[in-house]
Amino acid sequence: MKIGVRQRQGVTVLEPKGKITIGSGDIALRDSVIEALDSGSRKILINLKDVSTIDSSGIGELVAAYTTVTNRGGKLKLVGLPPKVSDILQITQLVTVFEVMESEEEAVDSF
Amino acid sequence: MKIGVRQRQGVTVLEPKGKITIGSGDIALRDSVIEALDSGSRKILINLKDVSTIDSSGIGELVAAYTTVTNRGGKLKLVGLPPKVSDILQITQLVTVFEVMESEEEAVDSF
Amino acid sequence: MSRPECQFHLALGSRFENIELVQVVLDESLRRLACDDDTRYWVGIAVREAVANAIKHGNHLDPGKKVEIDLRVEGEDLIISVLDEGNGFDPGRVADPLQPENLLKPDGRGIFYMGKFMDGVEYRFRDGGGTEVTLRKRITSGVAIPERNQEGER
Amino acid sequence: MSRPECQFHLALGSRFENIELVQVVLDESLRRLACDDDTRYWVGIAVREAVANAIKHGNHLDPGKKVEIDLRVEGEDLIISVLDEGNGFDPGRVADPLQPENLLKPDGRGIFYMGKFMDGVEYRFRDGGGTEVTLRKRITSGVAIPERNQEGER
Ligand SMILES: Nc1ncnc2c1ncn2[C@@H]1O[C@H](COP(=O)(O)OP(=O)(O)O)[C@@H](O)[C@H]1O
Ligand SMILES: Nc1ncnc2c1ncn2[C@@H]1O[C@H](COP(=O)(O)OP(=O)(O)O)[C@@H](O)[C@H]1O
Repeated sequence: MKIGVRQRQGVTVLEPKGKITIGSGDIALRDSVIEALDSGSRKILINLKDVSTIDSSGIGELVAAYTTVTNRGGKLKLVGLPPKVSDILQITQLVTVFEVMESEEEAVDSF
Repeated sequence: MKIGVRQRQGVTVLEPKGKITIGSGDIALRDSVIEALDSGSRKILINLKDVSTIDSSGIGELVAAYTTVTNRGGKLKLVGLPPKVSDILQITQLVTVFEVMESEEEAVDSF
Repeated sequence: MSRPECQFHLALGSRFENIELVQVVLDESLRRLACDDDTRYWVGIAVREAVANAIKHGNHLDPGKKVEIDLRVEGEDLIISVLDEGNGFDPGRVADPLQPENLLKPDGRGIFYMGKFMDGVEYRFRDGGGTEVTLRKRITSGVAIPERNQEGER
Repeated sequence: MSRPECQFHLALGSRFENIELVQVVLDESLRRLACDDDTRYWVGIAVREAVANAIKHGNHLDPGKKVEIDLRVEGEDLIISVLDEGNGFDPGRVADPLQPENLLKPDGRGIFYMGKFMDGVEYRFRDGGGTEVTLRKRITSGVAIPERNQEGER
Protein backbone atom coordinates (compact mmCIF):
# COMPACT_ATOMS: atom_id res chain seq x y z
CA MET A 1 0.00 0.00 0.00
CA LYS A 2 1.16 3.50 -0.86
CA ILE A 3 -0.31 6.75 0.42
CA GLY A 4 -0.29 9.91 -1.64
CA VAL A 5 -0.49 13.22 0.22
CA ARG A 6 -1.42 16.55 -1.33
CA GLN A 7 -2.86 19.91 -0.34
CA ARG A 8 -5.99 21.32 -1.89
CA GLN A 9 -7.39 24.67 -0.74
CA GLY A 10 -6.03 24.24 2.76
CA VAL A 11 -7.23 20.63 3.03
CA THR A 12 -4.77 17.74 3.36
CA VAL A 13 -5.89 15.02 0.97
CA LEU A 14 -4.62 11.52 1.78
CA GLU A 15 -4.88 9.00 -1.03
CA PRO A 16 -4.15 5.43 0.01
CA LYS A 17 -3.74 2.99 -2.89
CA GLY A 18 -4.21 -0.77 -2.82
CA LYS A 19 -5.01 -2.81 0.27
CA ILE A 20 -5.63 -1.42 3.73
CA THR A 21 -5.37 -4.70 5.54
CA ILE A 22 -3.76 -6.11 8.64
CA GLY A 23 0.01 -5.86 8.55
CA SER A 24 0.01 -3.82 5.35
CA GLY A 25 -1.38 -0.36 5.03
CA ASP A 26 -3.15 -0.11 8.36
CA ILE A 27 -0.13 1.36 10.14
CA ALA A 28 0.85 3.49 7.14
CA LEU A 29 -2.58 5.13 7.16
CA ARG A 30 -2.30 5.91 10.86
CA ASP A 31 1.16 7.40 10.41
CA SER A 32 0.12 9.65 7.57
CA VAL A 33 -2.85 11.01 9.52
CA ILE A 34 -0.64 11.77 12.55
CA GLU A 35 1.93 13.39 10.29
CA ALA A 36 -0.74 15.64 8.79
CA LEU A 37 -1.91 16.65 12.27
CA ASP A 38 1.65 17.25 13.46
CA SER A 39 2.34 19.52 10.53
CA GLY A 40 -0.61 21.65 11.59
CA SER A 41 -3.38 20.43 9.32
CA ARG A 42 -6.84 20.22 10.88
CA LYS A 43 -8.81 19.56 7.69
CA ILE A 44 -8.12 16.04 6.51
CA LEU A 45 -9.80 14.29 3.63
CA ILE A 46 -9.14 10.64 2.85
CA ASN A 47 -9.84 9.79 -0.78
CA LEU A 48 -10.43 6.05 -0.93
CA LYS A 49 -10.97 5.74 -4.67
CA ASP A 50 -7.87 3.58 -5.24
CA VAL A 51 -8.44 1.24 -2.30
CA SER A 52 -9.04 -2.28 -3.60
CA THR A 53 -9.56 -4.11 -0.31
CA ILE A 54 -10.16 -3.09 3.26
CA ASP A 55 -10.53 -5.48 6.19
CA SER A 56 -11.58 -4.95 9.81
CA SER A 57 -8.10 -3.69 10.67
CA GLY A 58 -8.30 -1.12 7.92
CA ILE A 59 -11.76 -0.08 9.07
CA GLY A 60 -10.35 0.11 12.60
CA GLU A 61 -7.63 2.45 11.37
CA LEU A 62 -10.19 4.72 9.72
CA VAL A 63 -12.12 4.84 12.98
CA ALA A 64 -8.93 5.51 14.97
CA ALA A 65 -8.01 8.26 12.53
CA TYR A 66 -11.44 9.80 12.98
CA THR A 67 -11.08 9.79 16.77
CA THR A 68 -7.53 11.15 16.74
CA VAL A 69 -8.36 13.98 14.34
CA THR A 70 -11.53 14.91 16.25
CA ASN A 71 -9.68 14.86 19.61
CA ARG A 72 -7.13 17.26 18.23
CA GLY A 73 -9.79 19.68 17.11
CA GLY A 74 -9.73 18.74 13.47
CA LYS A 75 -12.18 17.32 10.97
CA LEU A 76 -11.82 14.08 9.02
CA LYS A 77 -13.97 13.32 6.01
CA LEU A 78 -14.06 10.52 3.46
CA VAL A 79 -14.60 10.63 -0.28
CA GLY A 80 -14.33 8.34 -3.30
CA LEU A 81 -15.58 5.18 -1.60
CA PRO A 82 -15.55 2.21 -3.98
CA PRO A 83 -18.81 0.23 -3.66
CA LYS A 84 -17.22 -2.54 -1.57
CA VAL A 85 -15.59 -0.11 0.84
CA SER A 86 -18.91 1.64 1.17
CA ASP A 87 -20.65 -1.68 1.83
CA ILE A 88 -18.30 -2.70 4.59
CA LEU A 89 -18.60 0.68 6.33
CA GLN A 90 -22.37 0.44 6.04
CA ILE A 91 -22.48 -3.04 7.57
CA THR A 92 -20.87 -1.85 10.78
CA GLN A 93 -22.99 1.31 10.76
CA LEU A 94 -20.04 3.58 10.34
CA VAL A 95 -21.46 5.65 7.49
CA THR A 96 -23.33 7.56 10.18
CA VAL A 97 -20.07 8.30 11.99
CA PHE A 98 -17.99 9.42 9.04
CA GLU A 99 -18.86 12.35 6.88
CA VAL A 100 -18.84 10.70 3.48
CA MET A 101 -18.74 13.17 0.61
CA GLU A 102 -19.79 12.74 -3.01
CA SER A 103 -16.88 14.41 -4.76
CA GLU A 104 -13.52 15.78 -3.76
CA GLU A 105 -14.58 19.26 -4.82
CA GLU A 106 -17.68 19.19 -2.65
CA ALA A 107 -15.62 17.71 0.18
CA VAL A 108 -12.96 20.40 0.05
CA ASP A 109 -15.57 23.17 -0.02
CA SER A 110 -17.43 21.67 2.94
CA PHE A 111 -14.66 22.01 5.52
CA MET B 1 -6.45 -22.45 -23.69
CA LYS B 2 -8.13 -21.48 -26.95
CA ILE B 3 -6.97 -22.28 -30.45
CA GLY B 4 -7.62 -19.99 -33.36
CA VAL B 5 -7.64 -21.53 -36.85
CA ARG B 6 -7.32 -19.61 -40.08
CA GLN B 7 -6.21 -20.14 -43.67
CA ARG B 8 -3.48 -18.08 -45.27
CA GLN B 9 -2.40 -18.77 -48.86
CA GLY B 10 -3.27 -22.45 -48.60
CA VAL B 11 -1.61 -22.87 -45.22
CA THR B 12 -3.62 -23.73 -42.11
CA VAL B 13 -2.44 -21.45 -39.34
CA LEU B 14 -3.16 -22.68 -35.80
CA GLU B 15 -2.91 -20.09 -33.08
CA PRO B 16 -3.05 -21.49 -29.55
CA LYS B 17 -3.48 -18.88 -26.83
CA GLY B 18 -2.51 -19.19 -23.16
CA LYS B 19 -1.11 -22.29 -21.53
CA ILE B 20 -0.28 -25.53 -23.32
CA THR B 21 0.11 -27.62 -20.20
CA ILE B 22 -0.94 -31.01 -18.93
CA GLY B 23 -4.70 -31.38 -18.75
CA SER B 24 -5.32 -28.04 -20.43
CA GLY B 25 -4.46 -27.29 -23.98
CA ASP B 26 -2.34 -30.30 -24.74
CA ILE B 27 -5.28 -32.35 -26.05
CA ALA B 28 -6.89 -29.34 -27.74
CA LEU B 29 -3.73 -28.79 -29.75
CA ARG B 30 -3.66 -32.41 -30.84
CA ASP B 31 -7.31 -32.30 -31.87
CA SER B 32 -6.91 -29.17 -33.95
CA VAL B 33 -3.93 -30.63 -35.82
CA ILE B 34 -5.84 -33.81 -36.61
CA GLU B 35 -8.84 -31.79 -37.69
CA ALA B 36 -6.69 -29.79 -40.09
CA LEU B 37 -5.25 -33.00 -41.54
CA ASP B 38 -8.68 -34.58 -41.84
CA SER B 39 -10.00 -31.57 -43.72
CA GLY B 40 -7.24 -32.06 -46.29
CA SER B 41 -4.62 -29.59 -45.17
CA ARG B 42 -1.00 -30.69 -45.54
CA LYS B 43 0.64 -27.36 -44.79
CA ILE B 44 0.28 -26.55 -41.12
CA LEU B 45 1.82 -23.63 -39.32
CA ILE B 46 1.55 -23.24 -35.56
CA ASN B 47 1.92 -19.63 -34.47
CA LEU B 48 2.95 -19.72 -30.81
CA LYS B 49 3.08 -15.97 -30.21
CA ASP B 50 0.24 -15.99 -27.67
CA VAL B 51 1.44 -18.99 -25.68
CA SER B 52 2.35 -17.92 -22.16
CA THR B 53 3.47 -21.25 -20.73
CA ILE B 54 4.35 -24.63 -22.15
CA ASP B 55 5.36 -27.67 -20.11
CA SER B 56 6.74 -31.07 -21.09
CA SER B 57 3.25 -32.27 -22.04
CA GLY B 58 2.82 -29.30 -24.33
CA ILE B 59 6.22 -29.93 -25.87
CA GLY B 60 5.22 -33.57 -26.24
CA GLU B 61 2.10 -32.52 -28.10
CA LEU B 62 4.13 -30.38 -30.49
CA VAL B 63 6.39 -33.35 -31.15
CA ALA B 64 3.41 -35.66 -31.62
CA ALA B 65 1.85 -33.15 -34.00
CA TYR B 66 5.09 -33.03 -35.97
CA THR B 67 5.19 -36.81 -36.27
CA THR B 68 1.52 -37.11 -37.21
CA VAL B 69 1.69 -34.44 -39.87
CA THR B 70 4.91 -35.84 -41.33
CA ASN B 71 3.50 -39.39 -41.38
CA ARG B 72 0.52 -38.17 -43.34
CA GLY B 73 2.72 -36.52 -45.94
CA GLY B 74 2.34 -33.00 -44.63
CA LYS B 75 4.63 -30.35 -43.28
CA LEU B 76 4.45 -28.72 -39.86
CA LYS B 77 6.32 -25.52 -39.07
CA LEU B 78 6.46 -23.23 -36.08
CA VAL B 79 6.55 -19.45 -35.89
CA GLY B 80 6.23 -16.69 -33.30
CA LEU B 81 8.05 -18.46 -30.49
CA PRO B 82 8.13 -16.35 -27.33
CA PRO B 83 11.64 -16.41 -25.77
CA LYS B 84 10.68 -18.89 -23.04
CA VAL B 85 9.04 -21.30 -25.48
CA SER B 86 12.12 -21.06 -27.65
CA ASP B 87 14.34 -21.76 -24.63
CA ILE B 88 12.45 -24.86 -23.60
CA LEU B 89 12.53 -26.27 -27.15
CA GLN B 90 16.25 -25.54 -27.33
CA ILE B 91 16.99 -27.30 -24.04
CA THR B 92 15.61 -30.59 -25.33
CA GLN B 93 17.31 -30.04 -28.70
CA LEU B 94 14.05 -29.81 -30.56
CA VAL B 95 14.86 -26.66 -32.51
CA THR B 96 16.77 -28.91 -34.87
CA VAL B 97 13.68 -31.06 -35.40
CA PHE B 98 11.14 -28.34 -35.98
CA GLU B 99 11.38 -25.85 -38.77
CA VAL B 100 11.17 -22.62 -36.82
CA MET B 101 10.41 -19.58 -38.98
CA GLU B 102 11.08 -15.93 -38.29
CA SER B 103 7.79 -14.44 -39.46
CA GLU B 104 4.42 -15.74 -40.52
CA GLU B 105 4.91 -14.27 -43.97
CA GLU B 106 8.22 -16.03 -44.47
CA ALA B 107 6.71 -19.21 -43.03
CA VAL B 108 3.71 -19.20 -45.38
CA ASP B 109 5.94 -18.55 -48.41
CA SER B 110 8.30 -21.38 -47.44
CA PHE B 111 5.82 -24.25 -47.72
CA MET C 1 -20.93 -37.14 -0.92
CA SER C 2 -19.73 -39.59 1.66
CA ARG C 3 -16.11 -38.57 1.39
CA PRO C 4 -16.05 -34.88 0.64
CA GLU C 5 -13.03 -34.10 -1.42
CA CYS C 6 -10.77 -31.51 0.08
CA GLN C 7 -9.99 -28.83 -2.49
CA PHE C 8 -6.90 -27.73 -0.69
CA HIS C 9 -5.21 -27.80 2.65
CA LEU C 10 -2.69 -25.06 3.27
CA ALA C 11 -0.38 -24.68 6.28
CA LEU C 12 1.51 -21.47 6.90
CA GLY C 13 3.70 -19.78 9.49
CA SER C 14 2.07 -17.02 11.54
CA ARG C 15 2.93 -13.89 9.60
CA PHE C 16 0.40 -11.42 8.31
CA GLU C 17 2.09 -11.42 4.88
CA ASN C 18 1.01 -15.04 4.54
CA ILE C 19 -2.60 -13.91 4.33
CA GLU C 20 -1.82 -13.05 0.70
CA LEU C 21 -0.92 -16.70 0.03
CA VAL C 22 -4.28 -17.76 1.41
CA GLN C 23 -5.96 -15.12 -0.71
CA VAL C 24 -4.42 -16.26 -4.01
CA VAL C 25 -5.15 -19.94 -3.54
CA LEU C 26 -8.65 -19.22 -2.22
CA ASP C 27 -9.42 -16.94 -5.12
CA GLU C 28 -8.22 -19.48 -7.67
CA SER C 29 -10.32 -22.19 -5.98
CA LEU C 30 -13.46 -20.07 -5.87
CA ARG C 31 -12.96 -19.12 -9.50
CA ARG C 32 -12.87 -22.79 -10.36
CA LEU C 33 -16.07 -23.35 -8.39
CA ALA C 34 -17.66 -20.73 -10.64
CA CYS C 35 -18.24 -18.29 -7.78
CA ASP C 36 -19.05 -14.81 -9.01
CA ASP C 37 -16.81 -11.80 -8.33
CA ASP C 38 -18.84 -10.56 -5.36
CA THR C 39 -18.92 -13.93 -3.64
CA ARG C 40 -15.18 -14.30 -4.17
CA TYR C 41 -14.56 -10.87 -2.71
CA TRP C 42 -16.66 -11.26 0.43
CA VAL C 43 -15.63 -14.83 1.15
CA GLY C 44 -12.09 -13.54 0.69
CA ILE C 45 -12.62 -10.87 3.35
CA ALA C 46 -14.18 -13.36 5.78
CA VAL C 47 -11.27 -15.77 5.36
CA ARG C 48 -8.76 -12.93 5.75
CA GLU C 49 -10.41 -12.08 9.08
CA ALA C 50 -10.32 -15.69 10.26
CA VAL C 51 -6.67 -16.12 9.31
CA ALA C 52 -5.71 -12.75 10.81
CA ASN C 53 -7.32 -13.79 14.10
CA ALA C 54 -5.53 -17.14 14.02
CA ILE C 55 -2.18 -15.40 13.47
CA LYS C 56 -2.77 -12.62 15.98
CA HIS C 57 -4.98 -13.90 18.79
CA GLY C 58 -4.35 -17.63 18.36
CA ASN C 59 -0.65 -17.84 17.60
CA HIS C 60 0.42 -14.42 18.91
CA LEU C 61 2.43 -13.77 15.75
CA ASP C 62 4.89 -16.58 16.46
CA PRO C 63 6.09 -17.45 12.94
CA GLY C 64 6.97 -20.95 14.10
CA LYS C 65 3.33 -21.64 14.93
CA LYS C 66 1.15 -22.88 12.11
CA VAL C 67 -2.14 -21.73 10.73
CA GLU C 68 -3.94 -24.36 8.67
CA ILE C 69 -6.59 -23.59 6.12
CA ASP C 70 -8.84 -26.17 4.60
CA LEU C 71 -11.32 -25.70 1.79
CA ARG C 72 -13.90 -28.23 0.72
CA VAL C 73 -17.33 -28.46 -0.84
CA GLU C 74 -20.09 -30.39 0.95
CA GLY C 75 -23.27 -30.64 -1.03
CA GLU C 76 -24.15 -27.06 -1.89
CA ASP C 77 -21.90 -25.58 0.77
CA LEU C 78 -18.42 -24.23 0.57
CA ILE C 79 -16.66 -24.99 3.85
CA ILE C 80 -13.49 -23.25 4.90
CA SER C 81 -11.88 -23.99 8.21
CA VAL C 82 -9.00 -22.15 9.83
CA LEU C 83 -7.05 -23.77 12.64
CA ASP C 84 -4.48 -22.19 14.93
CA GLU C 85 -2.38 -23.43 17.87
CA GLY C 86 -3.89 -21.07 20.44
CA ASN C 87 -5.85 -21.45 23.66
CA GLY C 88 -9.18 -20.27 22.36
CA PHE C 89 -11.62 -17.77 23.81
CA ASP C 90 -15.26 -17.45 24.70
CA PRO C 91 -17.19 -16.44 21.57
CA GLY C 92 -20.19 -15.66 23.76
CA ARG C 93 -18.28 -12.83 25.38
CA VAL C 94 -17.26 -11.06 22.20
CA ALA C 95 -18.78 -7.57 22.22
CA ASP C 96 -21.29 -6.43 19.60
CA PRO C 97 -19.53 -3.83 17.43
CA LEU C 98 -22.87 -2.17 16.64
CA GLN C 99 -23.52 -1.14 20.23
CA PRO C 100 -23.11 2.64 20.49
CA GLU C 101 -20.32 2.31 23.05
CA ASN C 102 -18.36 0.09 20.64
CA LEU C 103 -18.97 1.99 17.43
CA LEU C 104 -15.79 4.05 17.76
CA LYS C 105 -13.54 1.24 18.97
CA PRO C 106 -10.67 0.50 16.59
CA ASP C 107 -11.17 -3.27 16.81
CA GLY C 108 -13.72 -5.98 17.42
CA ARG C 109 -15.29 -6.21 13.95
CA GLY C 110 -13.60 -9.30 12.53
CA ILE C 111 -15.96 -12.04 13.73
CA PHE C 112 -18.91 -9.77 13.00
CA TYR C 113 -17.82 -9.41 9.38
CA MET C 114 -17.34 -13.17 9.08
CA GLY C 115 -20.93 -13.62 10.19
CA LYS C 116 -22.18 -11.03 7.71
CA PHE C 117 -20.34 -12.42 4.71
CA MET C 118 -20.79 -16.13 5.35
CA ASP C 119 -23.86 -18.25 6.02
CA GLY C 120 -22.33 -19.87 9.07
CA VAL C 121 -19.46 -19.31 11.50
CA GLU C 122 -18.68 -21.96 14.08
CA TYR C 123 -15.92 -22.19 16.65
CA ARG C 124 -14.49 -25.40 17.99
CA PHE C 125 -11.78 -25.58 20.63
CA ARG C 126 -9.58 -28.64 20.66
CA ASP C 127 -8.50 -30.33 23.83
CA GLY C 128 -4.89 -29.50 24.45
CA GLY C 129 -5.06 -26.33 22.39
CA GLY C 130 -6.07 -25.17 18.96
CA THR C 131 -8.94 -23.01 17.83
CA GLU C 132 -10.80 -23.95 14.68
CA VAL C 133 -13.28 -21.65 13.03
CA THR C 134 -15.43 -23.14 10.29
CA LEU C 135 -16.95 -20.80 7.74
CA ARG C 136 -19.83 -22.00 5.60
CA LYS C 137 -21.24 -20.45 2.46
CA ARG C 138 -24.04 -21.67 0.23
CA ILE C 139 -22.78 -21.54 -3.33
CA THR C 140 -25.76 -22.63 -5.38
CA SER C 141 -25.72 -19.73 -7.73
CA GLY C 142 -27.35 -21.63 -10.56
CA VAL C 143 -23.92 -21.65 -12.14
CA ALA C 144 -22.30 -24.94 -12.99
CA ILE C 145 -19.92 -26.24 -10.38
CA PRO C 146 -17.34 -28.15 -12.38
CA GLU C 147 -16.06 -30.25 -9.48
CA ARG C 148 -19.45 -31.70 -8.81
CA ASN C 149 -20.42 -32.15 -12.40
CA GLN C 150 -17.44 -34.41 -12.81
CA GLU C 151 -18.76 -36.65 -10.10
CA GLY C 152 -22.07 -36.89 -11.84
CA GLU C 153 -24.17 -35.49 -9.05
CA ARG C 154 -26.25 -33.34 -11.31
CA MET D 1 18.89 -22.11 10.80
CA SER D 2 18.18 -24.97 13.10
CA ARG D 3 14.45 -24.99 12.44
CA PRO D 4 13.90 -23.91 8.88
CA GLU D 5 10.59 -22.18 8.62
CA CYS D 6 8.19 -23.72 6.17
CA GLN D 7 6.78 -21.07 3.88
CA PHE D 8 3.81 -23.13 2.95
CA HIS D 9 2.55 -26.64 2.91
CA LEU D 10 -0.19 -27.37 0.42
CA ALA D 11 -2.17 -30.59 0.04
CA LEU D 12 -4.37 -31.20 -2.99
CA GLY D 13 -6.44 -33.89 -4.64
CA SER D 14 -4.95 -35.49 -7.76
CA ARG D 15 -6.42 -33.42 -10.56
CA PHE D 16 -4.40 -31.64 -13.19
CA GLU D 17 -6.44 -28.46 -12.65
CA ASN D 18 -4.96 -28.27 -9.17
CA ILE D 19 -1.58 -27.52 -10.68
CA GLU D 20 -2.88 -23.96 -11.08
CA LEU D 21 -3.38 -23.70 -7.33
CA VAL D 22 0.21 -24.74 -6.79
CA GLN D 23 1.29 -22.21 -9.39
CA VAL D 24 -0.47 -19.24 -7.78
CA VAL D 25 0.76 -19.90 -4.27
CA LEU D 26 4.27 -20.71 -5.50
CA ASP D 27 4.40 -17.55 -7.57
CA GLU D 28 3.23 -15.39 -4.67
CA SER D 29 5.86 -17.02 -2.41
CA LEU D 30 8.69 -16.54 -4.88
CA ARG D 31 7.65 -12.95 -5.41
CA ARG D 32 7.93 -12.40 -1.68
CA LEU D 33 11.38 -14.00 -1.69
CA ALA D 34 12.36 -11.35 -4.25
CA CYS D 35 12.95 -13.91 -7.01
CA ASP D 36 13.15 -12.29 -10.42
CA ASP D 37 10.65 -13.02 -13.20
CA ASP D 38 12.84 -15.60 -14.95
CA THR D 39 13.55 -17.56 -11.79
CA ARG D 40 9.85 -17.54 -10.93
CA TYR D 41 8.98 -18.79 -14.40
CA TRP D 42 11.46 -21.67 -14.56
CA VAL D 43 10.99 -22.79 -10.97
CA GLY D 44 7.29 -22.70 -11.79
CA ILE D 45 7.78 -25.03 -14.75
CA ALA D 46 9.92 -27.44 -12.71
CA VAL D 47 7.31 -27.59 -9.95
CA ARG D 48 4.51 -28.07 -12.50
CA GLU D 49 6.43 -31.08 -13.86
CA ALA D 50 6.93 -32.54 -10.39
CA VAL D 51 3.27 -32.10 -9.45
CA ALA D 52 2.08 -33.44 -12.82
CA ASN D 53 4.18 -36.58 -12.28
CA ALA D 54 2.83 -36.99 -8.75
CA ILE D 55 -0.74 -36.72 -10.03
CA LYS D 56 -0.23 -38.92 -13.08
CA HIS D 57 2.43 -41.52 -12.35
CA GLY D 58 2.25 -41.46 -8.54
CA ASN D 59 -1.46 -41.20 -7.83
CA HIS D 60 -2.81 -42.35 -11.20
CA LEU D 61 -5.24 -39.45 -11.32
CA ASP D 62 -7.22 -40.69 -8.32
CA PRO D 63 -8.72 -37.43 -7.00
CA GLY D 64 -8.97 -38.96 -3.52
CA LYS D 65 -5.21 -39.37 -3.36
CA LYS D 66 -3.24 -36.41 -2.11
CA VAL D 67 -0.30 -34.55 -3.51
CA GLU D 68 1.58 -32.50 -0.92
CA ILE D 69 3.80 -29.57 -1.75
CA ASP D 70 6.15 -28.00 0.71
CA LEU D 71 8.21 -24.85 0.20
CA ARG D 72 10.95 -23.67 2.52
CA VAL D 73 14.18 -21.71 2.48
CA GLU D 74 17.33 -23.28 3.89
CA GLY D 75 20.29 -20.93 3.97
CA GLU D 76 20.60 -19.69 0.40
CA ASP D 77 18.50 -22.48 -1.05
CA LEU D 78 14.88 -22.62 -1.96
CA ILE D 79 13.62 -26.14 -1.31
CA ILE D 80 10.40 -27.46 -2.76
CA SER D 81 9.29 -31.00 -2.17
CA VAL D 82 6.41 -32.80 -3.81
CA LEU D 83 5.01 -35.95 -2.25
CA ASP D 84 2.55 -38.43 -3.72
CA GLU D 85 0.99 -41.70 -2.55
CA GLY D 86 2.46 -43.87 -5.28
CA ASN D 87 4.82 -46.81 -5.44
CA GLY D 88 7.80 -45.03 -6.90
CA PHE D 89 10.05 -45.96 -9.79
CA ASP D 90 13.71 -46.35 -10.59
CA PRO D 91 15.10 -42.92 -11.52
CA GLY D 92 18.23 -44.63 -12.84
CA ARG D 93 16.18 -46.23 -15.58
CA VAL D 94 14.58 -43.09 -16.92
CA ALA D 95 15.64 -42.62 -20.53
CA ASP D 96 17.66 -39.62 -21.70
CA PRO D 97 15.33 -37.49 -23.85
CA LEU D 98 18.31 -36.14 -25.80
CA GLN D 99 19.25 -39.53 -27.24
CA PRO D 100 18.38 -39.53 -30.96
CA GLU D 101 15.99 -42.47 -30.55
CA ASN D 102 14.05 -40.49 -27.90
CA LEU D 103 14.02 -37.10 -29.55
CA LEU D 104 10.66 -37.66 -31.23
CA LYS D 105 8.96 -39.36 -28.30
CA PRO D 106 5.95 -37.44 -27.03
CA ASP D 107 6.94 -37.90 -23.39
CA GLY D 108 9.87 -38.40 -21.06
CA ARG D 109 11.05 -34.80 -20.69
CA GLY D 110 9.61 -33.85 -17.28
CA ILE D 111 12.43 -34.96 -14.98
CA PHE D 112 14.97 -33.69 -17.49
CA TYR D 113 13.42 -30.20 -17.37
CA MET D 114 13.38 -30.27 -13.56
CA GLY D 115 17.11 -30.95 -13.66
CA LYS D 116 17.72 -28.14 -16.11
CA PHE D 117 15.71 -25.51 -14.25
CA MET D 118 16.72 -26.39 -10.71
CA ASP D 119 20.09 -26.83 -9.03
CA GLY D 120 19.16 -30.17 -7.54
CA VAL D 121 16.54 -32.90 -7.98
CA GLU D 122 16.42 -35.77 -5.52
CA TYR D 123 14.03 -38.68 -5.22
CA ARG D 124 13.19 -40.43 -2.00
CA PHE D 125 10.86 -43.40 -1.75
CA ARG D 126 9.07 -43.94 1.52
CA ASP D 127 8.57 -47.36 3.02
CA GLY D 128 4.97 -48.34 2.57
CA GLY D 129 4.49 -46.05 -0.43
CA GLY D 130 4.99 -42.44 -1.34
CA THR D 131 7.41 -40.80 -3.71
CA GLU D 132 8.98 -37.53 -2.69
CA VAL D 133 10.94 -35.40 -5.10
CA THR D 134 12.92 -32.53 -3.62
CA LEU D 135 13.82 -29.63 -5.86
CA ARG D 136 16.55 -27.24 -4.81
CA LYS D 137 17.39 -23.82 -6.21
CA ARG D 138 20.05 -21.38 -5.11
CA ILE D 139 18.37 -18.00 -4.77
CA THR D 140 21.20 -15.66 -3.85
CA SER D 141 20.53 -13.12 -6.50
CA GLY D 142 22.07 -10.24 -4.57
CA VAL D 143 18.49 -9.16 -3.96
CA ALA D 144 17.26 -8.83 -0.42
CA ILE D 145 15.47 -11.87 0.91
CA PRO D 146 12.94 -10.48 3.37
CA GLU D 147 12.45 -13.71 5.28
CA ARG D 148 16.13 -13.98 6.15
CA ASN D 149 16.63 -10.33 6.83
CA GLN D 150 14.02 -10.59 9.52
CA GLU D 151 16.03 -13.29 11.17
CA GLY D 152 19.11 -11.16 11.13
CA GLU D 153 21.26 -13.51 9.09
CA ARG D 154 22.77 -10.74 7.02
N1 LIG E 1 -8.44 -17.56 16.86
C1 LIG E 1 -8.62 -16.89 18.02
N2 LIG E 1 -7.96 -17.25 19.12
C2 LIG E 1 -8.14 -16.59 20.31
N3 LIG E 1 -8.97 -15.54 20.44
C3 LIG E 1 -9.66 -15.11 19.36
C4 LIG E 1 -9.52 -15.74 18.10
N4 LIG E 1 -10.34 -15.11 17.23
C5 LIG E 1 -10.94 -14.14 17.91
N5 LIG E 1 -10.55 -14.11 19.20
C6 LIG E 1 -11.00 -13.18 20.27
O1 LIG E 1 -12.19 -12.56 19.85
C7 LIG E 1 -12.05 -11.14 19.86
C8 LIG E 1 -12.84 -10.50 18.73
O2 LIG E 1 -12.27 -10.84 17.49
P1 LIG E 1 -12.63 -9.98 16.21
O3 LIG E 1 -14.10 -9.79 16.16
O4 LIG E 1 -12.01 -10.61 15.05
O5 LIG E 1 -12.00 -8.55 16.49
P2 LIG E 1 -10.48 -8.13 16.70
O6 LIG E 1 -9.61 -9.20 16.12
O7 LIG E 1 -10.38 -6.84 15.99
O8 LIG E 1 -10.31 -7.99 18.19
C9 LIG E 1 -10.55 -10.91 19.77
O9 LIG E 1 -10.17 -9.67 20.32
C10 LIG E 1 -10.00 -12.08 20.55
O10 LIG E 1 -10.02 -11.82 21.92
N1 LIG F 1 6.07 -39.44 -8.96
C1 LIG F 1 6.32 -40.52 -9.75
N2 LIG F 1 5.84 -41.73 -9.41
C2 LIG F 1 6.07 -42.81 -10.20
N3 LIG F 1 6.76 -42.77 -11.35
C3 LIG F 1 7.26 -41.59 -11.75
C4 LIG F 1 7.07 -40.40 -10.98
N4 LIG F 1 7.69 -39.39 -11.62
C5 LIG F 1 8.23 -39.92 -12.75
N5 LIG F 1 7.98 -41.24 -12.84
C6 LIG F 1 8.45 -42.16 -13.89
O1 LIG F 1 9.50 -41.56 -14.61
C7 LIG F 1 9.16 -41.47 -16.00
C8 LIG F 1 9.75 -40.22 -16.62
O2 LIG F 1 9.09 -39.08 -16.11
P1 LIG F 1 9.18 -37.71 -16.89
O3 LIG F 1 10.61 -37.45 -17.23
O4 LIG F 1 8.51 -36.67 -16.06
O5 LIG F 1 8.42 -37.92 -18.25
P2 LIG F 1 6.88 -38.33 -18.52
O6 LIG F 1 6.10 -37.94 -17.31
O7 LIG F 1 6.53 -37.53 -19.73
O8 LIG F 1 6.87 -39.80 -18.78
C9 LIG F 1 7.65 -41.54 -16.03
O9 LIG F 1 7.18 -42.05 -17.26
C10 LIG F 1 7.36 -42.48 -14.88
O10 LIG F 1 7.50 -43.82 -15.27
